[in-house]
Amino acid sequence: MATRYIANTPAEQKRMLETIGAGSIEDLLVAIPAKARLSRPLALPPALAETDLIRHMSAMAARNADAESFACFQGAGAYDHYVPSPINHLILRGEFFTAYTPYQPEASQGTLRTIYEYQTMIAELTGMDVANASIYDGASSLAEAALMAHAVTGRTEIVLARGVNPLYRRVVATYCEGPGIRLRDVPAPEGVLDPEAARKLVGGKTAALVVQSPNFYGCLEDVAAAAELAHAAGALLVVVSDPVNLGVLQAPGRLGADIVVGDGQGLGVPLSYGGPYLGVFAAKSELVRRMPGRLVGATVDRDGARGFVLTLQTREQHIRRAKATSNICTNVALCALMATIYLSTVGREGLVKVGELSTRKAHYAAERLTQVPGVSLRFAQPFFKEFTLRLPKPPDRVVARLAKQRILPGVPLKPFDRALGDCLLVAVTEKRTKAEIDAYADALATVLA
Amino acid sequence: MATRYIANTPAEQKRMLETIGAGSIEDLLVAIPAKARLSRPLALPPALAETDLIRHMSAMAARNADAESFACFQGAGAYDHYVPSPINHLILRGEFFTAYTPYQPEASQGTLRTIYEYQTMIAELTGMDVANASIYDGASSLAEAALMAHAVTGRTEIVLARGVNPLYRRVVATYCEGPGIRLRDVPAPEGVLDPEAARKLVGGKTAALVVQSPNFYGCLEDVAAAAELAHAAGALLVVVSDPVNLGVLQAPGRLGADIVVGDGQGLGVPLSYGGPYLGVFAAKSELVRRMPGRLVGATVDRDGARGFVLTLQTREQHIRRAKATSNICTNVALCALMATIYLSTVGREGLVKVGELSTRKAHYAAERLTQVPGVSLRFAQPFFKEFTLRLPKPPDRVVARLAKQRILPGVPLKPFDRALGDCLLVAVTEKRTKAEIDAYADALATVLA
Amino acid sequence: MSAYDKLVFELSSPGRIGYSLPESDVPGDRTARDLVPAKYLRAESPALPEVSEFDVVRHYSRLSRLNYGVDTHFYPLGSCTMKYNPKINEDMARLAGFARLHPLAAPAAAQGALALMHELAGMLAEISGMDAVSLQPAAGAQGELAGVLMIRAYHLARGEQRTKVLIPDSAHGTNPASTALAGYDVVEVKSLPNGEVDIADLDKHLGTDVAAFMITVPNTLGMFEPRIVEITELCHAKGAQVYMDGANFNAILGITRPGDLGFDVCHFNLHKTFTTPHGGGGPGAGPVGVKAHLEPFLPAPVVVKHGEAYDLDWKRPKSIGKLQAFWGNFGMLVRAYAYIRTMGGDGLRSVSDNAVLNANYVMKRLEQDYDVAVPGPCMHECVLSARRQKKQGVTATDIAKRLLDLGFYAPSTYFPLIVEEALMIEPTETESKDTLDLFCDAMIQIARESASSPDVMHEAPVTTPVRRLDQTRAAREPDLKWTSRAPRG
Amino acid sequence: MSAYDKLVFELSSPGRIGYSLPESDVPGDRTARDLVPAKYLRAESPALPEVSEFDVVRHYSRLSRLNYGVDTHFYPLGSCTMKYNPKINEDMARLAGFARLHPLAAPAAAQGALALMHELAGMLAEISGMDAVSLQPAAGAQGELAGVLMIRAYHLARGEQRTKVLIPDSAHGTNPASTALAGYDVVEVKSLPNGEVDIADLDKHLGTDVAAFMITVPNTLGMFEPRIVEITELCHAKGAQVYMDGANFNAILGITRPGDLGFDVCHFNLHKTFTTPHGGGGPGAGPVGVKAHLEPFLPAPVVVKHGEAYDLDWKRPKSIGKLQAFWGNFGMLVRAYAYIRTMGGDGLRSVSDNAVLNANYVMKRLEQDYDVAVPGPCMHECVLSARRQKKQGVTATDIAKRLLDLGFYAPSTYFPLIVEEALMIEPTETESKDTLDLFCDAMIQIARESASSPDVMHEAPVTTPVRRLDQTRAAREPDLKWTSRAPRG
Ligand SMILES: Cc1ncc(COP(=O)(O)O)c(C=O)c1O
Ligand SMILES: Cc1ncc(COP(=O)(O)O)c(C=O)c1O
Repeated sequence: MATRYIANTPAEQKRMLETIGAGSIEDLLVAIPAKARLSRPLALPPALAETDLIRHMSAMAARNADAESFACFQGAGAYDHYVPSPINHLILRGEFFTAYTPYQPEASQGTLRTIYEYQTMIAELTGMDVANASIYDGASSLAEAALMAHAVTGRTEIVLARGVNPLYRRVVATYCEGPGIRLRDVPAPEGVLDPEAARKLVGGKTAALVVQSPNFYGCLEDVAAAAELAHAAGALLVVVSDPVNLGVLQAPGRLGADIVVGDGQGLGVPLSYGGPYLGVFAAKSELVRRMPGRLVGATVDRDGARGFVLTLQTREQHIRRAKATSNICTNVALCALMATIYLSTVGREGLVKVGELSTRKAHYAAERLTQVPGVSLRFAQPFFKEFTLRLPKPPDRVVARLAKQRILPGVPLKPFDRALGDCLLVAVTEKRTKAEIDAYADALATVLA
Repeated sequence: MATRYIANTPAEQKRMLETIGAGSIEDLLVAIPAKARLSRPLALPPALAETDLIRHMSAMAARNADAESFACFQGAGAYDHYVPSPINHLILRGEFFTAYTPYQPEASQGTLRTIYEYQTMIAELTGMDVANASIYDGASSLAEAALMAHAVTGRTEIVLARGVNPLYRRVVATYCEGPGIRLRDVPAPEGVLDPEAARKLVGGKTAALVVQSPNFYGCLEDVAAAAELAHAAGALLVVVSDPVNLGVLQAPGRLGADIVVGDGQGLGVPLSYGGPYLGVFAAKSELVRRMPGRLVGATVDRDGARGFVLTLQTREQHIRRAKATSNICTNVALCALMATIYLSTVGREGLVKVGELSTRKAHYAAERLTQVPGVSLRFAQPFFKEFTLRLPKPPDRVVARLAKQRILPGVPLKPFDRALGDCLLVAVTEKRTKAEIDAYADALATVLA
Repeated sequence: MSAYDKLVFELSSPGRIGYSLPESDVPGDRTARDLVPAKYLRAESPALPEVSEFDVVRHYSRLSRLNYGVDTHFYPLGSCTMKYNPKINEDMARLAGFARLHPLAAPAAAQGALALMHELAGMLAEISGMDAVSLQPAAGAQGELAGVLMIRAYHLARGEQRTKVLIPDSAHGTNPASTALAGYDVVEVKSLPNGEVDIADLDKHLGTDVAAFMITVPNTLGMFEPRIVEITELCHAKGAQVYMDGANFNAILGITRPGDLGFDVCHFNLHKTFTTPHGGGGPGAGPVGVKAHLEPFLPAPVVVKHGEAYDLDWKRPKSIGKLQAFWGNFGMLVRAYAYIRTMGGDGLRSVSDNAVLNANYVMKRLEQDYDVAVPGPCMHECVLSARRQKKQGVTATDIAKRLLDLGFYAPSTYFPLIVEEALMIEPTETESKDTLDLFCDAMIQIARESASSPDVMHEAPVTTPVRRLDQTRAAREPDLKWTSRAPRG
Repeated sequence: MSAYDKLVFELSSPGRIGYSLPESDVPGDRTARDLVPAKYLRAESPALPEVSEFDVVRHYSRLSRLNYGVDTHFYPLGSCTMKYNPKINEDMARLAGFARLHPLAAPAAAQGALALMHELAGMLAEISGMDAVSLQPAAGAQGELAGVLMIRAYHLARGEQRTKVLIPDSAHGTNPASTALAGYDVVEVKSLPNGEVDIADLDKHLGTDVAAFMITVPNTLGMFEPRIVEITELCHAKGAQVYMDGANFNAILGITRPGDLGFDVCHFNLHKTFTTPHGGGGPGAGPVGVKAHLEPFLPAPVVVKHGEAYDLDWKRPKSIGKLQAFWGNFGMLVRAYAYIRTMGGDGLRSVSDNAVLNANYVMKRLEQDYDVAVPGPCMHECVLSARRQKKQGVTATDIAKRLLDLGFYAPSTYFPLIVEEALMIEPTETESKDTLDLFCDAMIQIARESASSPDVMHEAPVTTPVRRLDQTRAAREPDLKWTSRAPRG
């Protein structure tokens, strides 16, 4: 069975077996009990040659309504932001792409340096002291934050604002199952945290209060007020934040956050039907020894030259095992590299511009769309690049209709909250053009007419 | 004017000007007479941001009927062969992609080694002693061969078989204008060189006889007979050959060729609307000091280690100037790299398979298509992967009609030879599937019905 | 020439730009200050680097050159299956229909993506002999968490309050970590000197409070547990579930299947067995397969097929919930799908045959010069012990560093913990005999040097961009981000 | 670790495969032996390497690491404009509508490609002040050939039999080579000590037998000819055409235009000025622009626009003919188009401003330690002479080699021929002041070392994969291909 991915030829196999002193490869498999052996070939589709594979997979890909062929107004935690062209070229360099966790730092300075840069940039954006090398995605980052708050405070409840992405909340629930942490939800009748309700729920058992801003509905939350509330109860404040917005929006660290998490997908990571994304995790320095995930630190080599290593590893599973701060091992280093290259490329000025363009276009879109008869903003709150519309017809039907005009108008909220069954969540990034927004508004008007 | 491709900031410009002792950049341009200065900005379309550029150029690209979206049976010197996936990834490595001619060999061993490999592979395929590092394309390679034959023999006529690609012939004519070399054409009434006519034209003035096999019409030429004929007259035999066929077809060197040229586009180089392609040039070793283009040779370094350099450079324009064997400087090294990676990847067995599949599918296609009423093979000659059909309706109209079914049925021959106004040249590579061939035959039957 | 030693911040020049963004094309000239109340806004722009696009390209190209990767170096990191990552997989993952598809696309607008997931899950089920597979876990460790939570939910659903999970002392660190995270007490089971599970010790611990036994097959010594079927039967007899850590799946493709061995749950590491790239530490993908009795507990949603249409099924009342916001590391799934479709069943079998052959060849060639942790034949990797070299003053770390100088990445060291001075070598099937011979020659040279000139080992590495690094200083005075005031070195 | 030293042939193992091809899906099992008479067939398969796909990837990845490229190293190779090659251009060139379009697609099926060519030709005409541009030439040298052939055709059409072309002694080698190829006698015109054309000498040669004067602007000493307008007028007065070698166009974008200076023909090097990659030696693209009186002679076919439709016009009876089989190096045209559309007119002007600034900065910083060929200000590049160092026993070559050790590629050396021990430095606008400073520091260090320890120069390079190579041996015993019998070294 010759395939281009296997090196040994029959002749080489023979020579190797001779060296080993075995008659056949079968002889090497003697430890596997006969009754446990698979007695037939695997029933898989036949092998495809490269050209056939391309044809087959291109046909599959063509059955998806992607953001290249469609004008994408979908958000809810994943956004069609601009991806500068160098990113893909640079991450594909084999020395980055095909290396693993930098266990041998002397032969991994490329990876280690990019992670150190990444940690620096994330700390700067979030306004926190330290950031780790990444968690899987925003949701699992939030789950890790909940576990960490539990570990740090010894308390057993996590209070979540209703504005936290409900998909994230589900992941938190999964992770909190084992430790028996209880989740409590603060309603958001006006689209933002209800402070009265929050005050009732946050108390001596509260390990952390979690808010997201802009929240799932697009509304900006009063993070400083939430911080005060949490801290008054001796709880930590965990803020979920989309780092791509932080060129313009205030750093959560400046507003009192103890832990900031979020998804860095907007920082140059492709939409890719939901993953891999980039779990951002940053905290105050006093919490560093309870942080999950890898950390890279600067040090010096034997000759005094600057060098970088994985550090504070005694937090991690490969050393602390059952007592580790987290079970994470493989993370999303390559996505962190994308974000690092992204942030280097857009730079100080570019990230501000991304935010400025997004918010300006989002406000224009909100105005245009709410001019369509029957369409209104669901919440009277300030927003940034995303907002919730109330529609006079079922949103999922609107979505299906607009798809025919190559418009992906947003995310219907019904699956997330029955009370918002008539709502559509609309995201507008800097990539959307006036022409696309106008076409959307016109198409919506037609569909609703 | 800040752009992402220019490094200097205004502050840096200022500091640099201070060092230089100039007040402004204008001060550095004093040598340019005022009356020669452009007194207005260049009238070019406004600068486009990256996302706008992508949108604009994608729209342009979408207006072309490419071999990804269409079943491509076009040939006539450019073919839709399989391009193994590693090629594009490897050529994009910056160390290859952004280097230039390896003038400093110690810092260019990557390029030099790949060229040495390339020369070896081309020599092996063509059956010649030496191959150069590349000429622009097949046509200009042939033109260089004509010049070289002229220089070697001191004779002033080049005799070309009619089966030589007429586009190549035109390029030869352009290059022969200056030296005043006369071109003489041997007819091919039966699709191949007419030996009688050839004998009359090849004589004491003949620098070289040029044949192509398979020729422009797809027919296989008797190269050995042509060699005998040329050599009997003291002329060189130049053979135009498509190297991707040479896994299966006989090496021209074995048939008596003195110079072999051709286009290596089939060896992993994209169709790209006609270029850049890969001018292959190989010759007998006694001719090496008259060869055009760069040559890489093996040698040793100061410590005795193997190393590679540009060699026999006294042939070249930067040394010999007006007396150089050719004016070529920049060549198509990257396309030669593609071919080298291609030939390494398909390897000994794969190149045979490419040829076997192509010829088998071509013969199947010829059978299927000639079953369509009114359609016949124009020439009763053996062919390999390409053949000439005679159609009962104007071929250009057939092409237009089949395009609607996403079939590119071939190249109408009328523009090349009025006598073949009813002919369509059809190429079938290993990439074409039975389904595509059948669909083509069915569509053709419908159009011609 | 000394190695490149810049951080991107050190290239920054105020006002230099690397981005390209259009001017606003919507009416008006309102800025964020006009649209958003000030209290939500940042006062100053963040201190990100200010560099040109070319600065970015050259900087990261240069940084990459400080790394060893599989594409450039033999990378025998045991337990990690550092095999070749096919380039065609990258091309497929970048098709716009996959790479630019939003996760909340209506299922009708994502039929291709859902079909791919459904088919991949089916193929993994066939490969593992499991009844159902969830593609959601982001990596092996998350697969473990999902698996153990399903076991927990299963017991709870049956009204059983089991509190312990048994794990061999040879296990990877994520096994106890994930298990603890799932709320279990972890109990270590001893291994026999030959690395096999001490069945007597296992039996001793197997009480009615034991929810599961979790074991890696082949184990972390590269050996197939010969009594594995006995073990799974024993566990089942005590009402415990059995979990297989599938990190070492590269050894057994088409040869044996966890489902047939009696396992209830197993996870895959697509970034190991199924060629998705390691990316300098991730992302990976850690699908988890289960037997039918655990199927109701799978993470939600589940990709389902109704007639010809694919959908996401959210109505999973017994589900353990979600692990990621969306459906899994889809980009990695595309690559793994491309790989399995390229290999077919015979091809995958051949993968394991050759992975095993290569590991045994290395083991054989090195058995004179190093102590072998367990006598062979091994499976896809072999574990050596440098205990002999240790007596000469040369540790596994020293050997690893010297290998770097000789042009190879290092094996995994000090894992598994039960082997003294462990060197865990996994060559994979994609490496050629020539490469293995060069590596073995280097290892033999090192063994000789350890005897004759141990100082060479202690000095190593000398050819890398930096020499041995001060780990203690890094941990004592953590310097985890760059500041303009205090550049190091 | 010593540098990688394999050729792909040396990795070969009989029977190993790297390709992936489907089995035949057409009926029958006939092979070439059945379909094609034996005399046309090869008896034995060619001796190509037999390696796996991974062998290929690792081998060429490793080989690439033996190179310096612009992406990794400062590459101040004068006259070559080694600027940053934007990555977006690569993405655009790979759009299937461009990369997979057959050249003989009916014009109706290639409107996008033809539109791109038409617009690019128009933009180049505007940039150069020419009336028409052909995109067909494959590189600068072919542009020269085309240009001179058009001049020839022009004279012939007017019934004039001119036989000479005048070229300054400072010209690039392709200028005389292309001119000779076009059938002209080349006559060298002297340069003044300051590198300018000796107008008296020019005038002396300018007889009625002179077809053209060909000159590089700015010249190969990096200087703008201050009397260029006078020169073109003088030539025209004598009935000669004037050709501008546009290799140095990076100096004058938006500042001045050959058309306005009086030139009749000029070529562009898209791989220099317009950021198409150099690819280790090519491909490039060498469009040629002409004034209206030469337009009938342009290479055929010409891209034309009728209403909204684009077409290839083949009816060009006076055309000099074709230069390539098809329409030009289209892939390069796509990249150049993307670049010009990205920059716009202001952007291009800024390119030249900064290219000139950078060159002058380098010249200034080095003028103490090296002799400057001509006093400044220079344009986009500066030429130094190592004649001072030569007296210390250090040549331009030695300096170049030492630069390699210090982490820089070398300037062009020994060009132009009229400068003793020439070092031609072209920094380009894409390099930052920081990089220029590092380079200048290195050059100054070298100047000092030349005085204090010339042996360091003679030994250099010592950090490269190989040391200085034996050129004489290479030329005396040409070894131009690998043979299994006699591997070298
Ligand atoms: C045996 C074993 N189990 C589990 C894991 C954890 O997998 P992941 O890193 O994908 O989370 C690893 C990874 O190295 C492993 O080797
Ligand atoms: C001044 C000058 N003229 C002409 C050329 C020839 O151009 P090309 O290499 O594109 O053929 C060069 C190339 O280096 C050059 O520098």
